[in-house]
Amino acid sequence: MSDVITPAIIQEHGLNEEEYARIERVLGRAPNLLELGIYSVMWSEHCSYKSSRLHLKKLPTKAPWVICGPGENAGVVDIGDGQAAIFKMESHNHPSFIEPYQGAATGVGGILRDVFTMGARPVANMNALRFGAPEHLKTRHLLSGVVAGIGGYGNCVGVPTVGGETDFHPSYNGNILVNAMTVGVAEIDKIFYSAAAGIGNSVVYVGSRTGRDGIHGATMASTEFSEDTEEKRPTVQVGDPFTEKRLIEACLELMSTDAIIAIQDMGAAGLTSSSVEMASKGGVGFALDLSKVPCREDGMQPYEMMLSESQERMLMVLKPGHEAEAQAIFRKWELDFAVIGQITDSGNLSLTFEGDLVADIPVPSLTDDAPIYDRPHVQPSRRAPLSPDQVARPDDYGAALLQLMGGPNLSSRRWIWEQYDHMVMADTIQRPGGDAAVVRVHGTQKALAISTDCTPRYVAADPKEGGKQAVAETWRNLTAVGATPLAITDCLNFGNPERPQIMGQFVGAIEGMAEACHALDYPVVSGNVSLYNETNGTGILPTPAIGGVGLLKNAQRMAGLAFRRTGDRLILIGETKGHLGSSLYMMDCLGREDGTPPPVDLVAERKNGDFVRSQIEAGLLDAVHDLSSGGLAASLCEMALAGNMGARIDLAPLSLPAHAALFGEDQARYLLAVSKDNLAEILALAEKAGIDAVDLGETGGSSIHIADVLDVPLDDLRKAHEGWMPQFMARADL
Amino acid sequence: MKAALITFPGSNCDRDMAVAIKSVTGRAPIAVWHSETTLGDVDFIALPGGFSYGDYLRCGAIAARSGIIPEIIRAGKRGVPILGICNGFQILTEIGLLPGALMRNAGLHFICRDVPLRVETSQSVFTGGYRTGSVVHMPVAHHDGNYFVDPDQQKRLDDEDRIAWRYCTKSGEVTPQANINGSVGNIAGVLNESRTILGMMPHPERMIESAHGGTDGRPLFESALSMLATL
Amino acid sequence: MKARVHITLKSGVLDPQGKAIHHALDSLGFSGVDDVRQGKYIELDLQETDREKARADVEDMCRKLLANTVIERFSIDLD
Amino acid sequence: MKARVHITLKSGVLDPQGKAIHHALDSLGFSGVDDVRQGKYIELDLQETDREKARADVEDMCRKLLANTVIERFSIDLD
Ligand SMILES: Nc1ncnc2c1ncn2[C@@H]1O[C@H](COP(=O)(O)OP(=O)(O)O)[C@@H](O)[C@H]1O
Ligand SMILES: [Mg+2]
Repeated sequence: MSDVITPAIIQEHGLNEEEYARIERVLGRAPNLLELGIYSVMWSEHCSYKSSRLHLKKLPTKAPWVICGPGENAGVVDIGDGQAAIFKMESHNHPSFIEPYQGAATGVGGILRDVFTMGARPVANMNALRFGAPEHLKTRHLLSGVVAGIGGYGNCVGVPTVGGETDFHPSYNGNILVNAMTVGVAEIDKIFYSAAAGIGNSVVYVGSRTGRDGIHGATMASTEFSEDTEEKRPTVQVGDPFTEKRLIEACLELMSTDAIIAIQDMGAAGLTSSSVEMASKGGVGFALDLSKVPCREDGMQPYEMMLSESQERMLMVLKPGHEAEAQAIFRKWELDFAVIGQITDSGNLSLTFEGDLVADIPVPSLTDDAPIYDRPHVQPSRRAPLSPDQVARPDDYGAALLQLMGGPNLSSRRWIWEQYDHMVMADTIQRPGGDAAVVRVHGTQKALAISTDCTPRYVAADPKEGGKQAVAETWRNLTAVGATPLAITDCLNFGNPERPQIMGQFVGAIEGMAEACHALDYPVVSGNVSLYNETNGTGILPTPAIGGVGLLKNAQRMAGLAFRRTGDRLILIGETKGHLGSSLYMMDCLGREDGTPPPVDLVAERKNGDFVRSQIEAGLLDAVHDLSSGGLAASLCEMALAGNMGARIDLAPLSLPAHAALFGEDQARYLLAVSKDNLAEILALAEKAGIDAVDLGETGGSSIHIADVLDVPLDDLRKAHEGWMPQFMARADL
Repeated sequence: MKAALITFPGSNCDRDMAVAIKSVTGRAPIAVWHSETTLGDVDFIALPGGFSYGDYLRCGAIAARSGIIPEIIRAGKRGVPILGICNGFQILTEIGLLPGALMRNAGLHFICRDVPLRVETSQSVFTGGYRTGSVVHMPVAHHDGNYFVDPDQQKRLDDEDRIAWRYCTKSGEVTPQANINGSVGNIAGVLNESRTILGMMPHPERMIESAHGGTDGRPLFESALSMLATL
Repeated sequence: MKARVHITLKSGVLDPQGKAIHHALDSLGFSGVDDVRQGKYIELDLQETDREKARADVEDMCRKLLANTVIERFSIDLD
Repeated sequence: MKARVHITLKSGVLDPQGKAIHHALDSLGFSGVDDVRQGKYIELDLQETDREKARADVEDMCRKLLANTVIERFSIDLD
């Protein structure tokens, strides 16, 4: 175990001097190269959350329906009848920038494993994507590759990809965001955790073989690996969805028996983080014989095996005597199966290779002793609020509407979601394009509603309000289909945390999220942090993507956004103040990104949402849509396009300049279509509940008609709305 | 009536198909694993959609060499009705029970959406519940649905009334614009000579209840299975 | 012994991938391309050392699995 | 002039297709196969008659479109 660890090698492992000194201290000696590699992985930002941990603690994680909050592979919430929804969101930003197809594909594979590891059958995938400016040279290529990769993987494993979001902004030119979310369903008495137990029990490796995939580049430059470079070069991870599909089926089949004590997928930092996490949670040691690890290539060394990020692999601890039973299942599914070690009472991760002890590390030193940083942070200076008369009106309202609805940020994403099989499993009852996707819980009356949301320009303008808004928007989207929001997962994408401004965005966003989660009874049950999304010193817009999950007890009571009946009245719920600061209208039509974002009144949010949900449950609404980017104008158009039916409204009751009334992005609002017969009743109920409700007009006709402001034929609107993305992508079809 | 549902590694519409069969007949099909070598006495065989063997090499190619295939060929020759949907259709062409081949979609993208189909013949166990010339809607979800047969074969299919469905416009015109994937003659599904084997790219099993957005897939199962129920 | 197998579409079979590549090359400004055809290339490492036998084996593999002779033809090169 | 392009995965990159084909050959009873790798084969008909220029063009096409050089390598043969 003698390797010379030079300062250069330490640096290549992403550790600073202080951190290296800390390793020597907790280990009581100098590490060898393999041990250094293991520390570097476990103490990386990705695994240790060293910059974020202090702040993540502020997020509420509990509610009576939460079965398992953050800390396991995914969050678990009770959905009644002995069933649980299990979900998580994760980033694969950097790999997707380097190789969009494989990066996105393996991102989907990874998040699926986090969910089925816990015993859930995955029932829905979502994806939250951010790309650079449309005119940026790489954008088409990246978008086309990412979408193909997500589809290529999800379609093949047979899990419907039911929704997501896609934004364009120049701040992502050099750092796209690819966040993938999976939701699964499990029986509550069949949930599996990762804490290893039982001294002497077998540690079992299943799935694909280990290759030299994704071993972090810098380390490969060290002398140890410089001979024979081409052969030993680390490589990009390639996804194998066919193997993943078999892995899902094999794991679920084994889980239906009584053989498993603990199970953990091998995600980032593969064998290292999975074995350390399992041992650490169980308070035990692991003795692994690396000679037994199934390898794809000849001559693989312990360092490579421990740091490889080969996909489609799992680690399990089996009950004594169940090895043969488990092996038979994995053989049936034609997957590798190998007993690679035992649980020990040493408390150490002890690795042998070809008979030699090659690493011996106290497990707690890898987890509990990892550094935690309270990095300096500053809040951005407060922006000045903008009144409507500080924001130019469009010369031509109709043209502005077409520009917004046919622009990069509001146009239809059909081009994307038609490349995803969003119907496999035959339980998708609200397809992409609505407020939230809805999938039935198979064989029951229930359904899960899922939505991912974030408005990065708000977070940039005011991290705390932006953090609040992201959470509130998912809550509103779930509510708009009639679901009761249960909990969220998150993917916190930010720039370099060593810059106090960026750290300030992070801290502010978390405070805002926490406030919203508290106020809405909507805890965080899982999540992921992705920092250092930055090129040449410019960071991305702060992007705390939120994935919300809600429950519809009776799937037949689901609401949709499409107009269904001519002559329905249109009611706007929530107060309209005409807030234009940081709006999409300003960004897309005026090229401005200033002003404060719309404030989020969480009390109004909850009150208005609960009211809308109760009306959906009572069966009083024909169509429902929440208001967000693009304001009233966007929601009205989307409802009309979905139902292929126009509308005539009058803005006079709002007593605001037309551009503020139409494009303002005040929060906590919904647009409802109700039959004439129910109008009076709903307005009365709203008044009684102290909720703003205004009758604006009615459905019908073949245009969007706004009295004295605009009249745009639905056909033109559809052409603009459906046309942008196919035209944009037409030249990137490969 | 006994239906068999064959599952290959990578099949992923097998459950959907089982649900459809059960919801129409009241009886679940028996599940048959690809490596089995006997089918027993069955009156109906379903090959589900999905990505058998990951669609690696060619869609359906590796599945077509499975242990159960000789049994399926024997049953097919005996006249046992066989329904292959999506990947099942690809497998049926690979084993030669149906003519032609399914290639990469002309637009190269995977396509998932509801499409209008014109019923070309009601003369089969599968299409007996539809009116020839009528337009129905079913979802497609495939990357390789571009049906190819050589011109002679195509003429034979036409002459023998063996084309089950064609991609069409909402009003039932068979036009190049309505041809979502480049298939020759807009063909979405074909029958074998004895009209007992149907391969089709669209997914009727995803259109059997109003929550799916329509029920146009139901008559296919109803007519096939009710005819069989009388057996 | 190494065997290299080329699997290409028979003439008369439309090649959507080749066509799409052709189109993409055009739009990238590569103008002097008359036709593009895409096929598969499979490398096999064989234990067999007898060339005749190896060729016969690989032909058999092509017929039984590697090529779909309804639409494809194959050619085999041995090292 | 005809150009033949072979695009193969770089060594060390996982080849799920090759793996599945290998497995299928095994189960069909072709036992003497040590390894299978799958790649792409593209034939281009070029108007260019100058070999040097043709090669340079095709190299450019490979870099810009035909090959994904993060995981693949290519080789070019000219008639
Ligand atoms: N932003 C966050 N909010 C809440 N929980 C988080 C967040 N980031 C990470 N976590 C939790 O920390 C744990 C470790 O996360 P991660 O390393 O991403 O998981 P994995 O090892 O499965 O990739 C998980 O339980 C995750 O849910
Ligand atoms: Mg995990």
